[in-house]
Amino acid sequence: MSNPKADKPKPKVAFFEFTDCEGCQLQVANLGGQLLELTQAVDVVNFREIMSEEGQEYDVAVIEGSIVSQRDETRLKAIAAKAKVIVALGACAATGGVNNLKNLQSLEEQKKTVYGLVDPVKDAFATKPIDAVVRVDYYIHGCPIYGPEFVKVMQCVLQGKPYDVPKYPVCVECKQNENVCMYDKGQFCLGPVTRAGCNSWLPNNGAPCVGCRGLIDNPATDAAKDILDKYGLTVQEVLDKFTLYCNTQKERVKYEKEFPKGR
Amino acid sequence: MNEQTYQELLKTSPYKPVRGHIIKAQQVTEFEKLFRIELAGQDLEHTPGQFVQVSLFGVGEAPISVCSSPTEKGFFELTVRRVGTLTSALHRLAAGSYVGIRGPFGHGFPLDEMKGNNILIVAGGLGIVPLRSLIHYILDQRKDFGDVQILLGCKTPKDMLFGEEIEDWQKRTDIKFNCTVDRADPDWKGNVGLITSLIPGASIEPKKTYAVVVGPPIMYKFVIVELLKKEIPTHQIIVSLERKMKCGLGKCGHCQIRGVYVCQSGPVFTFEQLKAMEGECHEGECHHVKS
Amino acid sequence: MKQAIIAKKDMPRWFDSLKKHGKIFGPKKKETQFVFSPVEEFEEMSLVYIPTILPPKKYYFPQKEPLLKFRVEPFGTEKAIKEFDEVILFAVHTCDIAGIQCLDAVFSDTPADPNFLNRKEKITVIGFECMFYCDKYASCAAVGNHVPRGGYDVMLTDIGGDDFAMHINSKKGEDLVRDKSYIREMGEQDKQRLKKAQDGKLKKFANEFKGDIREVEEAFDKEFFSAVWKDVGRRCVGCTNCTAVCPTCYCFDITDDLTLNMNDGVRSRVWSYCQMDDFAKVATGEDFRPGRDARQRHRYFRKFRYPVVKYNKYFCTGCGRCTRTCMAGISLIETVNSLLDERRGQ
Amino acid sequence: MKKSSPKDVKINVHYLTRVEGHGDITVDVTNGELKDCRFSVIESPRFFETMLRGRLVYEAQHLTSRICGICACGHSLASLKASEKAIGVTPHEHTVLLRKLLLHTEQMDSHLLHAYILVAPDLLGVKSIMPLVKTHRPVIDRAFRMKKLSDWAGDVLAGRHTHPIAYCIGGLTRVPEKSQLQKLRSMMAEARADYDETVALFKTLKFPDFERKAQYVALSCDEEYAFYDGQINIDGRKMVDPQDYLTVIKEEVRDYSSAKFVSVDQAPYMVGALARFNLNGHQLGKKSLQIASDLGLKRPCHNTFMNTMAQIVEWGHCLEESIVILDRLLKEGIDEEKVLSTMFPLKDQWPVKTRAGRGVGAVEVPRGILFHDYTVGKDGVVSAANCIIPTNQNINNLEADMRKIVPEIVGSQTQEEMRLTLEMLARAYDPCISCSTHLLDVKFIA
Ligand SMILES: Cc1cc2nc3c(=O)[nH]c(=O)nc-3n(C[C@H](O)[C@H](O)[C@H](O)COP(=O)(O)OP(=O)(O)OC[C@H]3O[C@@H](n4cnc5c(N)ncnc54)[C@H](O)[C@@H]3O)c2cc1C
Ligand code: SF4
Ligand code: SF4
Ligand code: SF4
Repeated sequence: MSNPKADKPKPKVAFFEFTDCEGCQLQVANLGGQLLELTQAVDVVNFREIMSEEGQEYDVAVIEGSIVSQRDETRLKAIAAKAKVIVALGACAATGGVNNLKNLQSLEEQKKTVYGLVDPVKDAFATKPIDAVVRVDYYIHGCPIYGPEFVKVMQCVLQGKPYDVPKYPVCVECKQNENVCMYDKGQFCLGPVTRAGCNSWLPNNGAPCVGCRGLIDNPATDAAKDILDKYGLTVQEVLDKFTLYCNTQKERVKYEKEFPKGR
Repeated sequence: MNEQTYQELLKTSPYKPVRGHIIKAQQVTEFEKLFRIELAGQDLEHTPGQFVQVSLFGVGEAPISVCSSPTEKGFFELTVRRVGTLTSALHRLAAGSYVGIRGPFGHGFPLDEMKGNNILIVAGGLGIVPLRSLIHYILDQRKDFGDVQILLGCKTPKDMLFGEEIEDWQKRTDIKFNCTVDRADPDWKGNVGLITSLIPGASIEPKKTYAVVVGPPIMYKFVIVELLKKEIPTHQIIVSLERKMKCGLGKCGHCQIRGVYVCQSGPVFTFEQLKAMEGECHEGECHHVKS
Repeated sequence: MKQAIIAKKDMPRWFDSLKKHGKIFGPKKKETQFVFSPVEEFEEMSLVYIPTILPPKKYYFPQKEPLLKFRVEPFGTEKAIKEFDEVILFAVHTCDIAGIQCLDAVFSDTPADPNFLNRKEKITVIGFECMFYCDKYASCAAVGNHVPRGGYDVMLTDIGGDDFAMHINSKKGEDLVRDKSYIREMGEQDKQRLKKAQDGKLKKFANEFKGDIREVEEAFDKEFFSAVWKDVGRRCVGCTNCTAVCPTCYCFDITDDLTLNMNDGVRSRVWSYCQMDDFAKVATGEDFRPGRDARQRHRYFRKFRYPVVKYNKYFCTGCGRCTRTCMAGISLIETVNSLLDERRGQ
Repeated sequence: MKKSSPKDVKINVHYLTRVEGHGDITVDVTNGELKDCRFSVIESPRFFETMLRGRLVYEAQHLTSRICGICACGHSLASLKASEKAIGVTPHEHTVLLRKLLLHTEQMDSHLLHAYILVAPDLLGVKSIMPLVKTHRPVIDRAFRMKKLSDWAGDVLAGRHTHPIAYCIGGLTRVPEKSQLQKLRSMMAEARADYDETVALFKTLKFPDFERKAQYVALSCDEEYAFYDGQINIDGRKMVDPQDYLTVIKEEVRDYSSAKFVSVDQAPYMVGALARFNLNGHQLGKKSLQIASDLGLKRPCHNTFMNTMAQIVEWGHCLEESIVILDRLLKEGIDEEKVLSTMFPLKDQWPVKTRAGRGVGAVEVPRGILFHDYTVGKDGVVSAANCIIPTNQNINNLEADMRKIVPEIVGSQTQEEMRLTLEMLARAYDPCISCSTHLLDVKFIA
């Protein structure tokens, strides 16, 4: 197929990872042929998981992982200073992801239980999503990210247009996929309050949504309570699931409004 | 529908835009850009008040009012305010580029009824855009209409669109023109204040006057009160509404107000029609005060 | 042949003979529920089923339908679908057939929608009459959709014993039964059996609402500002499921997908629902239908009021899906009844 | 190029590339004497084990698969085994087969990534696969094709390979469709051709000569070449029940690295494909044994670089084993009733009266033996957790290898060549550093 844009200068894309499992980058590497096609339009100058070349110049920085130490923070700021566009790749970068769970406990105590008297991680601090440190232009939510969404976002980056993270809940995709609702199976699912975009990955596979993409902007306040009653659930049970992912300060405020403790 | 036209219909697509060639692109304010567009060898044949769906492939589509008059042949014009994805992408285009055009859609201003009557035009902010089409039309067919008054309001003098044309209108003797800004700057010599303040002073023959009001939702509430005070009949007060739109074909549902699809039945409505939409109008467009 | 008889044991045989007319889709069990899916063997289907998760609407108006192929540079467009597939829908309930008729009214209305019409041209509907209520959520009798009222090519009715009655309602339907030795014209005795079966069925069905449909219609006309909507809105979580599963919801959004060469792409329409948070929100941030109460009211009015004025049709088919799917337990029958209560209380 | 002085060598590799995670190599040779030689993990810790404390055991699998995106399935399975052992759940044999199948496909996925995308560029003298796209397109296409197979297998079996969805305590949340399994079966059969080509390619590649006898540790069992189940085989010397792993495996913290250093009998040891091959190689099929010898791999092999070759042998073995399992599942038909289970059951849906207990799950993941160790209370809440990750177990051995190889190459290689050799050595272990920082031993004070 002819591509009249082939001769335009290609934007340089660099991947960087902080504290995470690198599963999101693997999702990118797994795009395989699609990734190769994408490299017709962009130059990947830094992707440490699969290449040794290190480009010093880049336009787009794709950042994976949470910020958990001074060292991370300094490095991220340096990266951001060079990049024109910053993409948060995956839950760890976008919201803090499961790394937030550690914020529920005292860091000092955790270090002590883990390393004893030796402290090889002196500059560690509470988990932060990257937008607590630098500006973010594009968010790719999910733990892990959904490959097709990555492609879409990269296309938006190339077009210079914003990417609209779906504002509707996972149920929308779930119903379009004709899944039997988890609630019909007597299970509790966070689909109704979680932002869509993953093609209802978990319910498609028989597991309830755990909210890895974060809460929708405007979750219903009173209604949720009715539902809890209907399924005989306690607020604590719901909170437990929320805290798997929705735990950055930002998200926390939202859900504490929803489910104030001790109600 | 007979069988033959039905078979033809099956082969068409109302979603297929035609190619529009931008022959002029002019930044008119910081946020607004004017485009003059040519369709290959044909006129748009719209009524003032109608809109087109402008699309850029790979970006999307948005409804934009035509701001030139059908009396101007060979091209039509759009004024686009940069607010989101598509409008920003449009702003990056220069003369020579192509856009997709569908339409015109909707009902425009009821020109036939308006002819022979006095016209009061009240424009707030971006509302001047669809009204410019009407104004051009009236000026081109001046003898078909009675007295014509134009009241224009905007936030600051910098936001004023079509400055040169406005100077023209001010100079003309066959129309009355008056404008006001919410906040003046040092060079401003005209009125300062809300547009509603211009209405009480206007001389209006209610039974013979069609008032055409276009502006942000909140403006309707106050302007219409003033017009009602002047005893203009509700079916002679005309407004144009903004709603989210996707298809322009009365199907996609986004623009619906109660049972009415704005893209098909509107965007131009009389205040009388508006009142029937009570409860789903916005910010008192229809004057319903929520009980 | 207008009315015919086929023995139940011959159904698989007939089913196999249909394969040459198109791809067959029918109700199949999925965990605790049912979905319309491709069927290879007659036995895969569950003929007696409660309404499927999504209605057969998805074959007329798919979740994501390509409308247009485009090329950015040089500017170019092309129809996205050149040839639509022949499809046979097997065992469609009368309520869902009514749903298809509602969509037909909308998409045939000027400006007509060629995508819908093209699909309709290629779809053959074999209906299946319910002889008893699916469950307590159905309200088909209130709107008269518990009995066949057209819109199908063939209708199957279980007349007891070993036979199904067939009502052949179109040329397409005739093609399906022509020259089948095992399908015979209905005799007098068979007609008696059919009547008996249908009479027996009618005893089981009754208006599910507190008042008749005219009263419901009037309640909707008058009760736009009713407190019922506040209550429904308070309970709704905004999951959108009620609109997602409804056979007569047809709102959509339009999106562009580019291929990776960033130059070619497809413009498609995707389902969109009035219960979504940004459904009526515009670029400047203005939301023209904020509040779950207004959104729920809008949903109900699009079933019981607006289309009645416009198309003279109820757009609630009584299938009960919205109630079945609502995790907040919002029931259509209860909502309509509360509205009637309000009306009567005045 | 100027040869490096044999007297002074300083190598500092920050952010070792083409490994998953961050590791630094430091070598200091002053006056011909090896002063310092270390491999430090500089990735910030994630404290997974402390995160687990206080959570329901049903969430453990979901959380711990997030330790590592590359061997997420392995973490899931180790976690499930530990959880089930702790609360007393025995999965149905079809569940076990499906788990083995998933584990096999993960070995394939990870080994392939390592061999083709991470190691092959070294051997072909380029920095990454990107240049190979132009020069060796068929190789790259084949790699992607084979990668896609294991990837897709993950989709079919678990919904996805990174952070698998469908595997939970007691079974699966949904059973893979028969037609999908059939398709997988035929794709696997077709993949044999690609595998043969792969073997042919790697046969031509030359690995550095190096010899150091290490202690090898892997799971072993009588029935098969162990991945999912077995006893801990300590270098052929003794067998230890995984539940008692702490009696043989010791951890230590060093202040330059956020990963702990692990030893057996006060000495470093190696885990992973080469260790498995050395200890269990006799249980490989005939074909795999033939391939091993074609690749120049003879038991016991003491050349760490050959780990990649062992991975290639295992790829073929896993492929064949997967086909066997698929055939069985297709023949018997998965017993849905026995296999289906719930991911996050509400309290009244818990499968058995959850008992309190401690369970250790040991699984062979691509990089070696992985331990998850949970203590669960009667309320189903995890009160203590420990995970030992293969890379951690290998770091000690890697340092030992470096101490041996540096003096051997100091005279003959330039500093740049030495740097590359050391990087290659580190990469031979296929180190997964993002995991290794999650190795934490937690004793909770109640
Ligand atoms: C009848 C009518 C006439 C209009 N005339 C003009 C005009 O002459 N000049 C002008 O600048 N603007 C006009 N608008 C507003 C213009 O349509 C929106 O500003 C535009 O759609 C924003 O699109 P976007 O992609 O930049 O924003 P985004 O926020 O990215 O919007 C995404 C999509 O949502 C829909 N949408 C968002 N906002 C609106 C909206 N206000 N109205 C309708 N659809 C919306 C569109 O389909 C749009 O493509 C008119 C709107 C209507 C309804
Ligand atoms: S399973 Fe979850 S995501 Fe799907 S419809 Fe039910 S609540 Fe929504
Ligand atoms: S299904 Fe129920 S909760 Fe969901 S949007 Fe509809 S009414 Fe609201
Ligand atoms: S409103 Fe509910 S009962 Fe009526 S047709 Fe729609 S889904 Fe069925």
